[in-house]
Amino acid sequence: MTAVGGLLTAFTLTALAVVLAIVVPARQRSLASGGASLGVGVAGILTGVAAITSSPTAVVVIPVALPAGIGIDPLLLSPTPLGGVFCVVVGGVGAVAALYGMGYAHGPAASRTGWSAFAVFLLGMLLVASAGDVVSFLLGWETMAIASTVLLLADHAARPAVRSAAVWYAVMTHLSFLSLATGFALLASRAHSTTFTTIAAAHVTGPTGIAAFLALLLGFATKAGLVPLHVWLPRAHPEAPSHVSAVMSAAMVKLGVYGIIVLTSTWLPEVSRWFSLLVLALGVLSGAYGILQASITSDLKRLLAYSTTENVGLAVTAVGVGMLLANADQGPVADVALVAALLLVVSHAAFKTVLFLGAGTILQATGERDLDRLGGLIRTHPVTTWTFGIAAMGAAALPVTSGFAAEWTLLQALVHGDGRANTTLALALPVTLGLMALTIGLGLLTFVKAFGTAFLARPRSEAAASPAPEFTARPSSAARGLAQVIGAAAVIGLGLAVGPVATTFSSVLGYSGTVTSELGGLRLVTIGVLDPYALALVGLGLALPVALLVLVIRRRVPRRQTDVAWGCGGVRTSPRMEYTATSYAEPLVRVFGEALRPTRSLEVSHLEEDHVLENRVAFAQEVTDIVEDRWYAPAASWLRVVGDQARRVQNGSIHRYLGFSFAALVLVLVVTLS
Amino acid sequence: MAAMLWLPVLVPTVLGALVAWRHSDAYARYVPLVAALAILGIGIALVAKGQVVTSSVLRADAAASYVLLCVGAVAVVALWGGLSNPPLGGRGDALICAFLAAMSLAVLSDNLGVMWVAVEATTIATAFLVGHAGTRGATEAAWKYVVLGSVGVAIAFLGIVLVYASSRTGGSPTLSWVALVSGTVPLSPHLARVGVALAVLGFATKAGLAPMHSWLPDAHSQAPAPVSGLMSGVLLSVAMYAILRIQAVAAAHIGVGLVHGLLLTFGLLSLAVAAFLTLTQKDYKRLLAYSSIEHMGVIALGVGSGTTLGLVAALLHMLGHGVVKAAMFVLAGRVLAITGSSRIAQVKGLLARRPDLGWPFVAGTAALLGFPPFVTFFTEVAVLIALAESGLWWAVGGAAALLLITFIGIARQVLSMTAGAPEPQPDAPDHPLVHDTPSLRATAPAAIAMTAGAVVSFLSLVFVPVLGAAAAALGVSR
Amino acid sequence: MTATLLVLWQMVVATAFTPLLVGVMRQVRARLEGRVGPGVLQPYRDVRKLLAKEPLRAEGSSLLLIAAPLVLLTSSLMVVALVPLVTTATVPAVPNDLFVVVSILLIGTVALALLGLDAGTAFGGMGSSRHMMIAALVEPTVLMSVYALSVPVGSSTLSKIVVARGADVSRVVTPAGLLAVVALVVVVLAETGRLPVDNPSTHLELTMIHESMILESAGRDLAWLEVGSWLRLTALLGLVVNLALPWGLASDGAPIGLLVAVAALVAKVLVAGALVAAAEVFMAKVRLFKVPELLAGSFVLAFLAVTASYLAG
Amino acid sequence: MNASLTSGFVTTAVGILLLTAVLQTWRRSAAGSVRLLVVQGLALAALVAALGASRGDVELLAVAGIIALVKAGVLPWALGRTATGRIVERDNAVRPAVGLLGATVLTMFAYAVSDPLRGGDQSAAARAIPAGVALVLIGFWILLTRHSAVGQLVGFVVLDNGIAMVAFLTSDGLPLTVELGATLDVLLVVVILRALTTRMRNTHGGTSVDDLTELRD
Repeated sequence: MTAVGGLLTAFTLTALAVVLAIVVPARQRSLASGGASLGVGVAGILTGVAAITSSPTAVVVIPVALPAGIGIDPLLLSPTPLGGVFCVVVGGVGAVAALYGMGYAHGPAASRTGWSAFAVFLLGMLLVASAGDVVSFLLGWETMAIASTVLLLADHAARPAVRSAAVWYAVMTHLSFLSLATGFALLASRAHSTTFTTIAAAHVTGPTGIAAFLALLLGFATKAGLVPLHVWLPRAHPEAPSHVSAVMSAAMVKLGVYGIIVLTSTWLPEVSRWFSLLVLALGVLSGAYGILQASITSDLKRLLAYSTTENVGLAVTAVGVGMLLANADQGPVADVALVAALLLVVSHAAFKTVLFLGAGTILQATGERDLDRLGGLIRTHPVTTWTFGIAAMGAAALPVTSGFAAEWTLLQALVHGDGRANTTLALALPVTLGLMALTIGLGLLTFVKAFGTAFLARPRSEAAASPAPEFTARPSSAARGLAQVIGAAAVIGLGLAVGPVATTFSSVLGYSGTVTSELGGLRLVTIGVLDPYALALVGLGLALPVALLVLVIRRRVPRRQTDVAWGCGGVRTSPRMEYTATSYAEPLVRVFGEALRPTRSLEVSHLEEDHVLENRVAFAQEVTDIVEDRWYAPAASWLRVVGDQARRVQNGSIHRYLGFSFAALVLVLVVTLS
Repeated sequence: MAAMLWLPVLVPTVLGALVAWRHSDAYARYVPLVAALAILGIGIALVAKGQVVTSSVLRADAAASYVLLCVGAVAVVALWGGLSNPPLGGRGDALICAFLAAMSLAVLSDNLGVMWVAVEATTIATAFLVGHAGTRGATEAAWKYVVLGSVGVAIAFLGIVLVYASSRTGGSPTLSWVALVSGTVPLSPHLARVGVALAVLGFATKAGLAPMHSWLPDAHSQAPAPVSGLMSGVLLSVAMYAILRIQAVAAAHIGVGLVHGLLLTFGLLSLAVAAFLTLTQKDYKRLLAYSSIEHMGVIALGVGSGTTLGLVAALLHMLGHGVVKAAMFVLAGRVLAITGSSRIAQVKGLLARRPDLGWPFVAGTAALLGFPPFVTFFTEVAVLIALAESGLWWAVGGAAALLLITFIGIARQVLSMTAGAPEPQPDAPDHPLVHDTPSLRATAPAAIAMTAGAVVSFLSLVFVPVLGAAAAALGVSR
Repeated sequence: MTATLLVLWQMVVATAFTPLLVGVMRQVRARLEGRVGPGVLQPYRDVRKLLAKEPLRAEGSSLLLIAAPLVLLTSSLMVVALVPLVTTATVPAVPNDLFVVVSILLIGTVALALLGLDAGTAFGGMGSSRHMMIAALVEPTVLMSVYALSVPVGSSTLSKIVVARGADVSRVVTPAGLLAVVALVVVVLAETGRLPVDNPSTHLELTMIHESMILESAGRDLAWLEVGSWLRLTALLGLVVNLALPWGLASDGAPIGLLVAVAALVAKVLVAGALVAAAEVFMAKVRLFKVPELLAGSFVLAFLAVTASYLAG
Repeated sequence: MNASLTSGFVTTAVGILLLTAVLQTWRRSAAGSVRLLVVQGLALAALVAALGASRGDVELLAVAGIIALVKAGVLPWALGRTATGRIVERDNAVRPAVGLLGATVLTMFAYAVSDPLRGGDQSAAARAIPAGVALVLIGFWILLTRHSAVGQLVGFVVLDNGIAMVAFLTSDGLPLTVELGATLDVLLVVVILRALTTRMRNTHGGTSVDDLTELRD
């Protein structure tokens, strides 16, 4: 099954999915079209695997009405090994989400447009990952954009917030498209071709190269959701149906990282040497800011969206560290950093999918997204609890999960970069390590909060108290559970099989020898070894005697009484007294006060007859995204003002319009006749 | 075969006369559509034939037959869609037929003078169509349309006169495009320069390029839906086609630096006008009109970039944009019919209330915003690459920024109309001319137009040779 | 194979010795406060009592009440096994890499925090939230200080660092080394819930952090939690002590070496424990929102250690 | 017709044309403007006739006849009813001084700019080309300054006369078909504008162009 075969199957299955979505009646539509989308995902995986294992000679040419050769080369799809990795990521996430969607999609998400857009969305991402030239890359990019915008608009009738989120998303995505188009146009003009291989061979430098680099970086950073340009992410992902936001968070955002990796390593390597600190700063800032916002929000899907910004930030940090070390020509360690970037990408894809699918099940069961109103779901939703728990461990980078292996590799690269050689490294590496450690710590807190308040203790609202059952009679709910289990298995699997996965990535990136695998474990050549199997064995080895000890003691003291929890002596422990997500994050809001700028309002209303006695005290605190308040809100209002001013130009007087024409005539006469 | 050339001009005129005479009977409404189908048929035949066909004044080379095809296609979409709008009456249908005849003559004429007369005739034919509604707004729009349009085209006439005068130095002055382009007729450089510049300036007014664009929003928003669809879709492109003819003459004699300079400035100005005036636009028909200005700006930039790629992209953009814009105006007409007001604020939850109108409207907007699979995506990317190719990096940056602002404006307005829950909206005004109920027959034209807009971008077998020949015919140097 | 046996030996010794360390610390503190004190072996008696007592379950809490203590205990046992206390030898495939050790510690912290949340009381939630905040703020300092120590050695494996520091005395007294050790001391105090960050012996609801999480546990659950926490105290204290005075650790299976290593460990850790206990008598608990400043200070120390080790070479 | 006589005729005709155009910017009443238009039409016809006579080109003479018929006959008839009709429309235009000043400035600009158009030919016709350009600019200026519908119409006709003048001066007039087409188009535009004026009176109750400002953003 060559890459070309995979891509062609993907095309045909997408067409089939669209046809099924339109033709099949509503009841079976999710199963039929979802199955076809699942097929597209699997085709993506096969394409990726084929691209990784063998360098494809054959290409898929997309017929386009514009004649080739006069400035635009023929559109061809020939995934590079690196593209293949992202095809696998997209395919895998797409397949799992489609499987989940078959049981989950309801209402507008399961409409004709919902399912056809989902299949086209997967195809668009595959196109981007396997594009061989500028126009097909942009074609994939925009197909992905339009399909995801349509999917985002699924619940537009239900909630007004969906529309504003869709507008923000569409505008930011178009900003990314236009900056990419500009960057690529400049690049193609210097390389005199739009095919990536020729562009890479042209080694473009000079001012056009720098302008192209910055435009392309802006485009990819916007899609990746790096900090100054992340504003659309926490708005769009919560509003989309859960299986769609899973694909958006786990796969679509990664294509921004793919762009940054390809941009810095193959398209403009010389120019990007100057900007390695910029890329590093973008990554570190996104990591820290993303997880800080995630740790204090109480909306589950918004928390997961911000954690996507954090994980993408970590991946871009890894790329930045790789570039920095390569500049200081510490080759092997730089290779490790880039391998870490790919590991971070793949691991985040795995656990973020499961987290969003879990959030989807919670939303469907209780209709609640706000963690402050959830709780006690461990009793009614065992499968979701286990899968969400494993994925949360992955997100918090605890041992034997994919997150741990990825972050371990990046930390090794950071620690083993020799800073004695030049001062920039001596300062940049420790600062990066410090901020990254803080990010990991806050990530821990965020996911303990998310898992703890959502699943443990007693339900904090009626909706959470009587959730819909996890598995109904219909087979589709089994599909949902199966998707979550597969995702969780992937998180653990990637954690355990980190050796073979890392060696594939190092071969994909073209490094040899720096990363080798030993019976599943990972040996970084000059650094050290991580063997998750051995770690797990040691852990089990110690757990067994403890378990035996417990069994022995249990026989002697069997009874376990259930009693009321401690309530300072009284029986006053109602679920409302439990700690909620907001209160859990209260210490952080205080500690990081100046970074978050919480808005607090305190109204004290006194009694009429006596100004001392207070009648009522109302306290409200709200933490908003300061990047949005400081930059985007003024920009939006500025645009509105400019719009109103500009419309005054067309004030209806025919004399003004004739004046325009007259001025143009006079100007032309002066220009041509003088 | 040569006689066939006269059909696109004669058939509409004869049918127009017939309708004007017996406008009472029932199927008078279908006559303009028949004329449009005739033009489309002949356009396809000419394009398929691939050779240059001439007969006395008319000449159809590759470019002319392609543009005729565009005229036919857009006319069919607009008029077939227009059937579901309130009827225009005998006089209106006759005028539309005259309009189609004038456009065909303008496209096919080899003589620049005759081309000018035909373009002026389009203004005359559409004057009363714009003012058809008879309301205060329609009269005002018609007045401005005629005055500004005629003044602009008069300047173009001055340009053509000077070009004719410049050809006198070679003994036998001529206005025949073939002679002028073949280089056998030497042109005195000064006169030719002024003539070409003024002609481009004049036709730019008819093409709706800024700063001579002010008539377009009023005319296209007040005219009945099929008429504004026709004007926005293809009349602007015919004017741009005239500019391409003039540019070919300039390329043969005095070089295209001046023409491209003008087109680039007009193009960027049009993008700027469209960008800033759609940001907080209150009326959705005017929004579509400004989007036409934006797309003509993109076409001007494509031609102004001076590369073959730019020209090919511009030609393809004419077809892609024309077909979609005509369908959009037809839809806007029907939305106006059911909501009674053309204010954006009055239209809420179109997707939920009338999905048969909402989804084509959203699809059309996606096409206008340059999303794949519509052809506007490929052409806009090609124009950006063409501009970068000829080193105009500032134009690339400027165009990208302005396209973004236009996107913000249009996306926000259209989503405010289509998305969201449908409040209990008082249904159509108490006396709807045509009670608009969702019917396949009414939705078919827009749906077919959108699919055509998408399919065209992938028909490489058909369009690559046609566009290549058209670009060669227009004789772009690089 | 010997390495595994050494590690097992180290774990057994440490587990046996831990209650003694806690007993000594409490006894020193009692004596300094003028109290007789329950005697050095009291912790052993406490554990035996708890194992016999009847476990309770809070209404509405889940299986976590049983699982979390076991996870904490297992992770503490692993940390004790990995950290170079008695021997610098490690299990072949599992080097005691800094990040691996820290993550295993974090598993224990997460288990404890989830236990606090599971009970569904305000105290558990409050303790868990504060505990996680401190763990999050401590993380940078831990990584940074050991990073400072690993720069001269070129590897982040703790045994290699201890061996390298032991071999070359000058490296112990370099400014980078000293700064890093001081930062690590603050970290240990914060991580194990000692004064000035958290008062181990208090039961005042608003001030306790560690105690409030295990409020709902009783019987054998409480026993596992207590032993788990004590083991973490031994492991971290032993690590700091071995980094500060990296001598006396057995690197191979020689029996005499082992005995000397055990003696050295017991001596060093008991002295350090006593010092900590003595210091606690004279310190008051720092207000919760002053703790971040304390940790920020230690982070700056660690950062200076890193730059010092880089620039001073 | 010998050279001196034709150049005499041409210069006088051009003089009249320029004079009538400038006067248009000054006279405000609609009736006065129409009368000036008639004079201008006849002067243009005379100019073409003179050129035709000097070159002995019968076709040109025929064209002159047509121009006389259209410009002096049909046009005023079309405009007549509104101008001399019931209401004499005072044009609330900009002060006459500004109109005159503008016209003079534009004439000077035209003369300064259009040297290259002459192309070194020193004949009377060639020397008159700048006047043609001036007429075009003044026509535009009238459009800019007059605020009544008829005023705008007058401006448009003056503009067209200017273009026709440039056409005949720079070459012996365009091929007959194009010439006829152009004149017919101009005539039709005037008829349409006239119809729109009457409709404007019904809808806007007056033919002042300043009422036409409802369609704005």
